[in-house]
Amino acid sequence: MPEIATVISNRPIASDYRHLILSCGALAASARPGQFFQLLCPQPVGEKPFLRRPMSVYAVQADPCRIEFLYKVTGAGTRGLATLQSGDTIDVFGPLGVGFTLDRQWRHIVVVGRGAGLATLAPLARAAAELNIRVTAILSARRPDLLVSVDLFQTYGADVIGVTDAEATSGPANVEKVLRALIAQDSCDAFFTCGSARLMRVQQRLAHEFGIPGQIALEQQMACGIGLCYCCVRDFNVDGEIISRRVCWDGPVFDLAEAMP
Amino acid sequence: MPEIATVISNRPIASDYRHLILSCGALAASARPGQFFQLLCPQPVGEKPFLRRPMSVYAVQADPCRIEFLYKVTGAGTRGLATLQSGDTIDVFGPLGVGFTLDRQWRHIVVVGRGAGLATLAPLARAAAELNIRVTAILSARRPDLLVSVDLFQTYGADVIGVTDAEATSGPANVEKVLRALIAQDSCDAFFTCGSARLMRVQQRLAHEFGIPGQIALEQQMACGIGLCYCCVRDFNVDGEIISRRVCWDGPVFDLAEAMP
Amino acid sequence: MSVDLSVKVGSLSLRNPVMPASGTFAEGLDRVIDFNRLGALVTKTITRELRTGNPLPRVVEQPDGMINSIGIPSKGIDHFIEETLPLYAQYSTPLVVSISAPTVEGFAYLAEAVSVPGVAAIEANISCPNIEEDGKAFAMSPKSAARVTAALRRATTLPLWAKLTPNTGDIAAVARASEEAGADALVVANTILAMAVDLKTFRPSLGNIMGGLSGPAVKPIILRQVYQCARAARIPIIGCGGISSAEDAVEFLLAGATAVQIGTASFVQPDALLRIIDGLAQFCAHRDIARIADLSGALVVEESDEPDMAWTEPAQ
Amino acid sequence: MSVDLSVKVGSLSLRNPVMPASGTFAEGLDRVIDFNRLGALVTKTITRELRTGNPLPRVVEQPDGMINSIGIPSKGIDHFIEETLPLYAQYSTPLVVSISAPTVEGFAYLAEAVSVPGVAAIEANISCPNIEEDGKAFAMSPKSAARVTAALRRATTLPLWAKLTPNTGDIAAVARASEEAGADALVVANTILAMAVDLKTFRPSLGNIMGGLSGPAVKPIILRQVYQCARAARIPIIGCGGISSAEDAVEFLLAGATAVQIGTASFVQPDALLRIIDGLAQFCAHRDIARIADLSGALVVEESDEPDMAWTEPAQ
Ligand SMILES: Cc1cc2nc3c(=O)[nH]c(=O)nc-3n(C[C@H](O)[C@H](O)[C@H](O)COP(=O)(O)OP(=O)(O)OC[C@H]3O[C@@H](n4cnc5c(N)ncnc54)[C@H](O)[C@@H]3O)c2cc1C
Ligand SMILES: Cc1cc2nc3c(=O)[nH]c(=O)nc-3n(C[C@H](O)[C@H](O)[C@H](O)COP(=O)(O)OP(=O)(O)OC[C@H]3O[C@@H](n4cnc5c(N)ncnc54)[C@H](O)[C@@H]3O)c2cc1C
Ligand SMILES: Cc1cc2nc3c(=O)[nH]c(=O)nc-3n(C[C@H](O)[C@H](O)[C@H](O)COP(=O)(O)O)c2cc1C
Ligand SMILES: Cc1cc2nc3c(=O)[nH]c(=O)nc-3n(C[C@H](O)[C@H](O)[C@H](O)COP(=O)(O)O)c2cc1C
Ligand code: FES
Ligand code: FES
Repeated sequence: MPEIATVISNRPIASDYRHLILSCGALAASARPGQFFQLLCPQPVGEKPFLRRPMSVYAVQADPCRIEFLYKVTGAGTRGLATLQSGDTIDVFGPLGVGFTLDRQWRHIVVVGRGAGLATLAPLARAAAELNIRVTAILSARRPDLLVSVDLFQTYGADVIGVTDAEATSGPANVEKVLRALIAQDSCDAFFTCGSARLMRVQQRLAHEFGIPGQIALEQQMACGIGLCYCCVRDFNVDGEIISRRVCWDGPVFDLAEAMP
Repeated sequence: MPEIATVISNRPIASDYRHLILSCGALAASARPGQFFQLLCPQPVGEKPFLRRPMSVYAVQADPCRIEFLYKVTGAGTRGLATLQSGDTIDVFGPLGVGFTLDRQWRHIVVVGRGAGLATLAPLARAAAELNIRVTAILSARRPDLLVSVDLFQTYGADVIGVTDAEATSGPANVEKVLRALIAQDSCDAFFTCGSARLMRVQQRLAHEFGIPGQIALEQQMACGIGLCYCCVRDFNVDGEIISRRVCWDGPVFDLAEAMP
Repeated sequence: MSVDLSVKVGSLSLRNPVMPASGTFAEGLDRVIDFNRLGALVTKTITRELRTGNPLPRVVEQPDGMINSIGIPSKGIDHFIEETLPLYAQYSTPLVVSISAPTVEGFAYLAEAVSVPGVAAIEANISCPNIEEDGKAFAMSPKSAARVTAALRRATTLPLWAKLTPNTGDIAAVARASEEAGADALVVANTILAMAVDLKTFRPSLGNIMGGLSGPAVKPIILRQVYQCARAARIPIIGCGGISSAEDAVEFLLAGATAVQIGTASFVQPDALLRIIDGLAQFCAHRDIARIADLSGALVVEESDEPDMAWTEPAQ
Repeated sequence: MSVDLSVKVGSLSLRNPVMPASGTFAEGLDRVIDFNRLGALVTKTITRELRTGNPLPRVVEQPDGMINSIGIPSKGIDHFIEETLPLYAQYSTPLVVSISAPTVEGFAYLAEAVSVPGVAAIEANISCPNIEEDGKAFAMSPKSAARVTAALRRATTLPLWAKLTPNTGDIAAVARASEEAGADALVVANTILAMAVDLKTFRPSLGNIMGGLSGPAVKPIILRQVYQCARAARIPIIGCGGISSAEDAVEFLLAGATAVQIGTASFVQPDALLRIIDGLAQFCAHRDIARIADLSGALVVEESDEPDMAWTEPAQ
């Protein structure tokens, strides 16, 4: 059910990124990593974001209940979000969709994310820590200052490897080298990824080569967010057959092997 | 030309009435009594006043340039105006239309207004004072606390006679008695009126009976405010012929004798 | 004051006049609202065959609405009968099944196929292209609307609703033709054909170039069409287009609708249907209106209000 | 970078593609903007006879536009020729005169009457009721649009623009018919028939019950019609409907318009015409587009983007 949450803070953290913390009800605060909310964004001056905007949960907290988002200001909706001040209210609808799943058997997972995708992956670090699963996070961005969720990963004990365009370390070749090293030292029971089709392909190849399972959080424009409208479909390759699925309802987290760019 | 003015203050003054003071340019501050502005109202929550709203000038001041409005909160547009806080900006377009004219020969005029119409008539008191014309103002409202511009009339030396529904003094019969008394004592060289069709008819009758000139400020819904759209027309009786005129362009101030309810 | 919200759409009694619009409703909404509170349930349009729908992007936002070119992805009639229909058995609310086909024969086939227990009425989405008429939608002309409606009428004994397109030049004539051919009610209307251009790429914003506009932006246009249809036809009208509040719904009822469908509003506010039902009850209660059915067609129109045909009597 | 904003609408050269829409422009606007900066000036529609226009209220606001039922108050053709026309002699900007009549003969008479020095082009507002066709607007059908356009063509040698109605079911066919009958350009389009209800009184919000919707709400619909007409006809299209920014205007140009008209936006922002002209120059300058004429029809449409006619090849 949609609920009216109250803004605790909404601070800029890097370039166009902001960190929004809301006081909310128990249902919202029960969101699992990979799930998302549909946010009814305030209207920035002269613009009218009509539809809700999907945002992954970045962190949750119980008692008092809190839900956090980390977002990049890109268009009308996120510009509207950026106007929120503490004490303001916002209509949030969630948690929605199917999040990540962690297998208790795993000892070490590898998380590969880029851009705003880092926000989606961050809460995995905490969930993994709770199951005593070690996390290596390969975080990619244009510049080092855009590696936005490094802190949160580190808080939960993840090993963070930052790669950036500016340092010429973010290319698929280098990331593949890093991943192969992790696989070689038996530190990769599963892949988790979000935010880059190029990096997805690298992992799909390695996952296939080494028989490693994987999950990917996908983005797609949404209208309803709850499976009604079929505007958020993507194609998946299921054993050679192309199947269309709704990102909001069947995902946003999908089997890495079946994802298509 | 439209200009961006800055809010100095926007205080509630009585029940649904508010007094808005703006810092503006010299053109806006040159507005004459009876002229109006088209205000681009901010959007109150959940509503979108699309068209500008016409508002009479309530007072002006030069050096620093100020323009003032006195408005009643009735719908989306005025609810939007009510959200303005000092320091905010608002897009104002004016002065527009034909205002009141004062004849230097007159020694004593009578002003009869009701409701928000009082705001329209108030600046006449100052203009009359500058020409040494005495003013008797018969101000009508539902309740005494809604007699909103009494102060401004009195500041400029007008004799104010308040009549209200609550006191059962505002009926046409009583107002006619008061007017006849003023005419009898030769204190009515011209009528000025705004805001009540019933009171208009009383004055039209007396104006005709005693050959007294008169002017009336009329309201009509507007879109453009500058004579383009013909949505603000009203009928006028010009020597027995019914003529349609644009309130924004040919008025809003018209010859009392020709006005029709 | 307790308000009687029930209405009758032909022979079908609804507990209130509020239902979802086809294509904006699915089983998953039951996580948000109680289906047993709705006037009716309306399925996404189903087709005989499997269909994948249109290329992406399928939606572009507008300041007061959205344009969609979802198309009609469908798992086909068999999947519907076997998998989807049983899911609705648990609700007491009448289920309306929306169907569509590119030929008269295809429509009739589907109508017969969905005339099974558990289906309370058929909504024929005749706003889709008719391949026998050069791809023009059936509801674009009175003639083809009548032809398909008559075939549907023969194919089923269930209440038959015809969903009209707002893109025709004479919706009143289409309404009349559908009534005469046997429709029990009219849904007025579907989305309005529209377009947007992406100024970053100089391409159409939708993969399909054009799509259907819905949401508040279309309300004044569809309201006019409801008024025209209600005057042209005697069968009940179900208003659909841009309704997002109880007040909007009342405008439609006054203009002549018996019930309303809510589409895009549910995307913005997932519990919009319930808010509108509650709002209607309040609206009536505040005004001492005992039965919501009394609002239908209660618009006060005076002689002098009749549309100006001054052209026919030019002034001298 | 200096951008060449000039465009040609048939034989008529305009200094830029931006002009007012008929009925939203009059002499008084010269207090706000310099008429010599505009692409063209377009008068309110004039008629042969004196007309008073429609009953009040004539306007009702919508969240993203307005509905008007002004009608066509007119002081008649003689007043126009004697009083209004001379006022425009002082401007270097081409004057387009909008005319309307309820009969083919009446249209032809007016076209001849306004074919005088000082008039650069005639805009025939054929969106008005045709009394010879049961009150349906001429531009509702290709046939009557062609008939009146042909008569107009015979009556004048001035450039002839036909202003179409968006309320027809097949605007592309009407565009083609008008072109074949001799129109030099098409104005796409007039207002969309709409309605609103006043919930305080349960009456229609307009004295005339129905009126024409304009403003941002209609933009996606009219943009689609501009695209359809530009593909159907070879003569220039002048886009008109809901444009309130330079970006909106660019969408229309890309979709195939050669020029644009601005109506309702001038009510909200009286200097909208100038803001849009300046905005267009900036838009082009930022993207190194040397001539605005190059934007016309420059929409990138790939094969796979063609409207889906999947219905014609049903999946198995
Ligand atoms: C499941 C999911 C989770 C997401 N989580 C995050 C997150 O945690 N942090 C973050 O910064 N961003 C996230 N995004 C992307 C975010 O939804 C978009 O950045 C946002 O919708 C842009 O809206 P806008 O109005 O600012 O931009 P505009 O470009 O003006 O948006 C126009 C339309 O496109 C849609 N849109 C634009 N970009 C995207 C996108 N990348 N994905 C989906 N729809 C888009 C908008 O929702 C809107 O409908 C997520 C997207 C999805 C689908
Ligand atoms: C020349 C002129 C001067 C005015 N001066 C004043 C003034 O000094 N103080 C004041 O309180 N009011 C004044 N008014 C009335 C004021 O314009 C309306 O109260 C205001 O437009 C209401 O807008 P809304 O959105 O709050 O109400 P809504 O009822 O929501 O407005 C809906 C539409 O109706 C129009 N409308 C509603 N009431 C009126 C009205 N009385 N006159 C004209 N249009 C109306 C609105 O402009 C809008 O287009 C004046 C009107 C005119 C024509
Ligand atoms: C995403 C989407 C999908 C739709 N799919 C269908 C459909 O399958 N069949 C149909 O008859 N109408 C369909 N419609 C049209 C709606 O049922 C409705 O007629 C239209 O959206 C107008 O109502 P609204 O403004 O309340 O949304 C769809 C509309 C939307 C927005
Ligand atoms: C108040 C008003 C009066 C109009 N009068 C006329 C008219 O006399 N003749 C005409 O052809 N169109 C008339 N129109 C239609 C406009 O010219 C234009 O086609 C329409 O408003 C759409 O453009 P917009 O959205 O930019 O306003 C009028 C529109 C408005 C709003
Ligand atoms: S956003 Fe509507 S189905 Fe996914
Ligand atoms: S408001 Fe447009 S003519 Fe007066």
